[in-house]
Amino acid sequence: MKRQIPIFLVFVFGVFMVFQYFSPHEASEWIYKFLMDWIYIIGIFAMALGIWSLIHVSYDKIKHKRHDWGYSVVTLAALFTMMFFGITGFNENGEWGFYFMTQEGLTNPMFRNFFNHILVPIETTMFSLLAFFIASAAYRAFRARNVLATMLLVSALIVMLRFNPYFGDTFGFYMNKTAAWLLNVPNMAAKRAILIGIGLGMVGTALKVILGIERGYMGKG
Amino acid sequence: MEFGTFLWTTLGAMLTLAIFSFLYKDNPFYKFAEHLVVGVSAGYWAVILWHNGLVPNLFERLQDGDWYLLWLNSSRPWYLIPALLGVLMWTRFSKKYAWISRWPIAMYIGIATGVAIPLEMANRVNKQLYATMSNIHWSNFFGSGFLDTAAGYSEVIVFIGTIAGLIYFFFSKAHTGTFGVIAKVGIYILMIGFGASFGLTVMARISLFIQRIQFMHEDWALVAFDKTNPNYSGWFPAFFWLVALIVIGYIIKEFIIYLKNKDKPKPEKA
Amino acid sequence: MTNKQDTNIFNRMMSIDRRWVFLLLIVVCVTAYFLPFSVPILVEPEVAVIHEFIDTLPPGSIVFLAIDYDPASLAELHPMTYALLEQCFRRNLRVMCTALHPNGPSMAEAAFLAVADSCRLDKTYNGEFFPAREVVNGVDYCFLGYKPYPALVILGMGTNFRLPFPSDYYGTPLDSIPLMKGVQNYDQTACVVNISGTSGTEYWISYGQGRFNFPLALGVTGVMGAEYYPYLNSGQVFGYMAGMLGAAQYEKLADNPGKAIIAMKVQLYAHFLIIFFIIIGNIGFFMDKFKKNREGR
Amino acid sequence: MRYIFVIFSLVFLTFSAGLAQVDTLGADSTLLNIAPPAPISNLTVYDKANDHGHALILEWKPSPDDAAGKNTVMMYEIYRSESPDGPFENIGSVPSGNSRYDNIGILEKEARDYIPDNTDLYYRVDAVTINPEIRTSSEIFGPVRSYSNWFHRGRVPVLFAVLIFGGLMMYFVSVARKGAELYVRPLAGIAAVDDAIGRATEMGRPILYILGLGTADMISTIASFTILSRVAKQVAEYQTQLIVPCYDPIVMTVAQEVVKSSYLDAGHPDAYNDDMVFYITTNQFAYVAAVNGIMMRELPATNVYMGKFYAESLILAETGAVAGSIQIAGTDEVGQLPFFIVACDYTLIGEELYAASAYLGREPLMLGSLKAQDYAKAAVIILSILGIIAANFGWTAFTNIFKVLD
Repeated sequence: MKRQIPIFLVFVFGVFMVFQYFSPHEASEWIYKFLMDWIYIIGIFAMALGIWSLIHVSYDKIKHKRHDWGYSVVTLAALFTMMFFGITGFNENGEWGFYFMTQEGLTNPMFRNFFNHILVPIETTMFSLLAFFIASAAYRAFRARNVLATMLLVSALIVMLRFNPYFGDTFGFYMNKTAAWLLNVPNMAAKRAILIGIGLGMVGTALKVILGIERGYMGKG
Repeated sequence: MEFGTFLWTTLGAMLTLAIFSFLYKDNPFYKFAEHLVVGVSAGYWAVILWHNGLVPNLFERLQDGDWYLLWLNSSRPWYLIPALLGVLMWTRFSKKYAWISRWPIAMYIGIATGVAIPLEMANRVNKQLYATMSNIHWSNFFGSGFLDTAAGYSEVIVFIGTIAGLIYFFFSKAHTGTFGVIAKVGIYILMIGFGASFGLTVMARISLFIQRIQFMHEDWALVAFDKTNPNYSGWFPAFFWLVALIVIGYIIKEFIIYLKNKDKPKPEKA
Repeated sequence: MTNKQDTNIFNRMMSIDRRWVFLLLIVVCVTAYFLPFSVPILVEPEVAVIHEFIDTLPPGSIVFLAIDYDPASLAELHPMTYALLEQCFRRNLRVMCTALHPNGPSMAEAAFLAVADSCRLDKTYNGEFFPAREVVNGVDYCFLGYKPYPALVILGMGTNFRLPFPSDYYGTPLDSIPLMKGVQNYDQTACVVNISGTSGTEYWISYGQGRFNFPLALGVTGVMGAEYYPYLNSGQVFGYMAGMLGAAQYEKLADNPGKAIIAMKVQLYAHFLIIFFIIIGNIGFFMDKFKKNREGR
Repeated sequence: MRYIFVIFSLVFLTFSAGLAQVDTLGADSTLLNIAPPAPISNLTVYDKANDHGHALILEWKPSPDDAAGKNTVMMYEIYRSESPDGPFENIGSVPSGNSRYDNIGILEKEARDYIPDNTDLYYRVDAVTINPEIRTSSEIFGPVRSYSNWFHRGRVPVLFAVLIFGGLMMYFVSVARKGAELYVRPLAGIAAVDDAIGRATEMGRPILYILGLGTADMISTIASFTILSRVAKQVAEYQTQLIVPCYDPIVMTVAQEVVKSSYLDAGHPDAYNDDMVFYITTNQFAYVAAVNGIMMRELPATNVYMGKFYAESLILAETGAVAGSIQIAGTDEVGQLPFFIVACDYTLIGEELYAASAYLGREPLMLGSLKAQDYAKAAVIILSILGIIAANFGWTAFTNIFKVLD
């Protein structure tokens, strides 16, 4: 029972959605939108599980005084502070209070400050680490070990040199042209081949899931 | 700029430096920034999902109902179904009834896979297949100039490359003989394509770092010494130097540790 | 890593600690950002033609500037606007400007203020001396501001600027603005330059250039670069700048180095550094292999 | 692109019509004296095909004064009524130069743009000059009705593709079930997974499994669950430690379930606890910051990245390399493949990710589906060769069979 009902549900909903795609009728679209709302709402309810997991793991660390437990206090404090600011704020009359059903929390100045001066700088800086990692990855991996690695290396080098002004006009022009060609021709072919492959792989996997052949996601390997 | 805003910017600048310090090694500054951002972002996301997700998508749809009738008298009572399924997810908090949470998950996955089958087939297979059936510009076969993207031969190469790439992905046939040769061409094309897109991305990634330099320079360092600022006071540069001191102090500390350990044999990295 | 004490130079070249790569990259980027040296920039003809066109306009001609971007694409597009505006004012051209993107007006205003500031100084561009001058709103430029529904605004301006914009952004009626005297529609402007980070460019091409046949030049973001390039070949657009590269080229042509050239400087040397490391790694790899082969025999 | 833009402008013009007229063109227009333009001709209105109803399409021949003749037409205004005698309501406008208007209604009855289905409707198009008072109306077209369609004809090729592929799949699975030996060529990345788990055991270090940034409704994440179930089973058998930090709460819930039953199947249910699979945060770079920290502190022997990855792919893979882990990646995100290939030891490219679960399980049923995918690829290759020949000989009848309409 515990395993059959879920498999049956996957089958029923899956098959319905497959055929829904081919019917643009108003009724069919209404059901589609309604089911999409289900997914969305289930996802939001699951957020409670996520937050609980975060709290639980951090609390466990603090309770057992595991290595670096002090930082978990930072996480929990930041989490609760952010949630507190998110549901409190000032309404139009400047009155402070808890606002669950209206969006005063989102305009709470502290909520904005945490977002703009903690979340955004860290996010963008994490992102900018890529400048360094792309350099170290290139240094480490772009060795002409074999034909395949050489091709990867040469085509990356050509594209990286495409706007180099020291080559002079003539050579620079050819470099630029070659780079543009590499990006539009072999890159295009590679993408198309991978996309078709992925498409079939996806449909194959999805069909296996719906037909109950593939049950790994339910923990039945 | 007001002093309060400058303090917040200073915090942003410190956190920026803390993240960059990870490039050297894992350290207390990075750990602090990391744990802070995890908490802040999880809290932010929870709040956003509440205000922009649950309230408009569920509560407002049921709000004309009464709680003691379980909202059954609202104008759209069918929205109680997803709410019920969402609550079923919470059976995971109990060990005994955790298995019930498989039902909403099964529906979730059923809907998702069902939507994906025709959609992915259409977008990734049918449309790409139709795109390969294009007219080759025979009149412009040799193109104009050097490596012309619009020339006929480039289109032929795209076509052959696509076929060869697909052949590379065959699972049930060994890559031997003619088949192996074509598959080899396929993987070569893939690698050239990957190399090109790697090379292209470098510029965008360096730009991200330039933007961080700009932030530290224009939005923070320049502001700290901007005497034309009507709110300027000695505290502005003081906070700049405080951060600078922390950075220099950390560098000196690490350097001393480095000098101490220099002569000791390095521990073998496993 | 396999040999404990294998420390010949080639082996070292192959296994430089990545922290040296990081440190050098920081040093190179920060130095290139702050040091005032210049790098050559390859100028493409589609950018040069815009500069050439504006440079050869008789003084007093009107350049119509359409600013359709917001802070998100400011980094790439502001340098274009700045260089172009400065060139126009130094050449004593007049500028009309619209911002058909809701967040455009603040972008346009910032550009006018900054360039007017810069014009108060004596400067030499491309060896030509330009004395300081005061740029006056209403005489040297006219900022019409924002109106919704770009297609209709662009079409309306083809009949008369006064239809969609009875008054300018600051509320002055167009008829009392000196610049607008005798200016009816696109016929009195020399060209339109659309600097855009949105699909608003489509409107300028199909409703503007397509209907009223004025010379149109585009400045777009790097992401949009490939999308609008075909219009250059079809002749609908006479000049084209895309992304930071295009902006740097224009700054180079105008001899007015700004943020785009700084960014390109950083880009160029960062790329060189990465390529340098790749080459070092490969030299190490090949020499090491060569040496091992010899020893093996 | 152009069409998207045209449709876009049409849609927003629909909303704006009444307003735009007053807002943008109201100034001093009474001063303009223009001769009325010639009307449009050949107005036809028909139901939009393959749709949910509540939508009609208007087409007409532009006024002779549109960009030619007197060149006075600024725009066309569209009017609709439920009776030929009116009253006609202005429902939208398009700039001159257009000869088509898609009158797409809103599905809710209360909305202003609601168009009733199965009801007689009448349309009129006005050619309007710069002075909105000077205009010429066309003849009234009608009655016309809008319908909702039960079947989308433009999607027939997709239906066939799905049915044929599904059929192939069923066939090969049943062949496999009967016990036929199916050959699959070895994949380096797959073999590496087994070795990696052994290596982790020897070193006494954990295995880090990253499900990526996908949500549980993405097929790549579902494929990753299956791979996780195989990996977890082996990990449980070897009694190695497993760390699964998650980006999405539902992904976390499913992953917990997957790992738990894998431990059960391996006969070590007691070795499982819920904190092996935990949630971090649903924010790309905050998640990456935390995973980077885990990598540098726990020093996992092996990092497995399977699923959907975006810009963080290289940050994760490079940090993993610093930590000295063996790294195996697989994603269907084409843009990120180069970075995984460069920074990881083994990479499953695109479709190989979906094949991985079949490979790891080595169950005949799963291998059957690989065979079906191969046949489908062969069909795609043959059809595209036939198609390109047909296209170049102008046999559009053949290529049109494969065209999908939205």
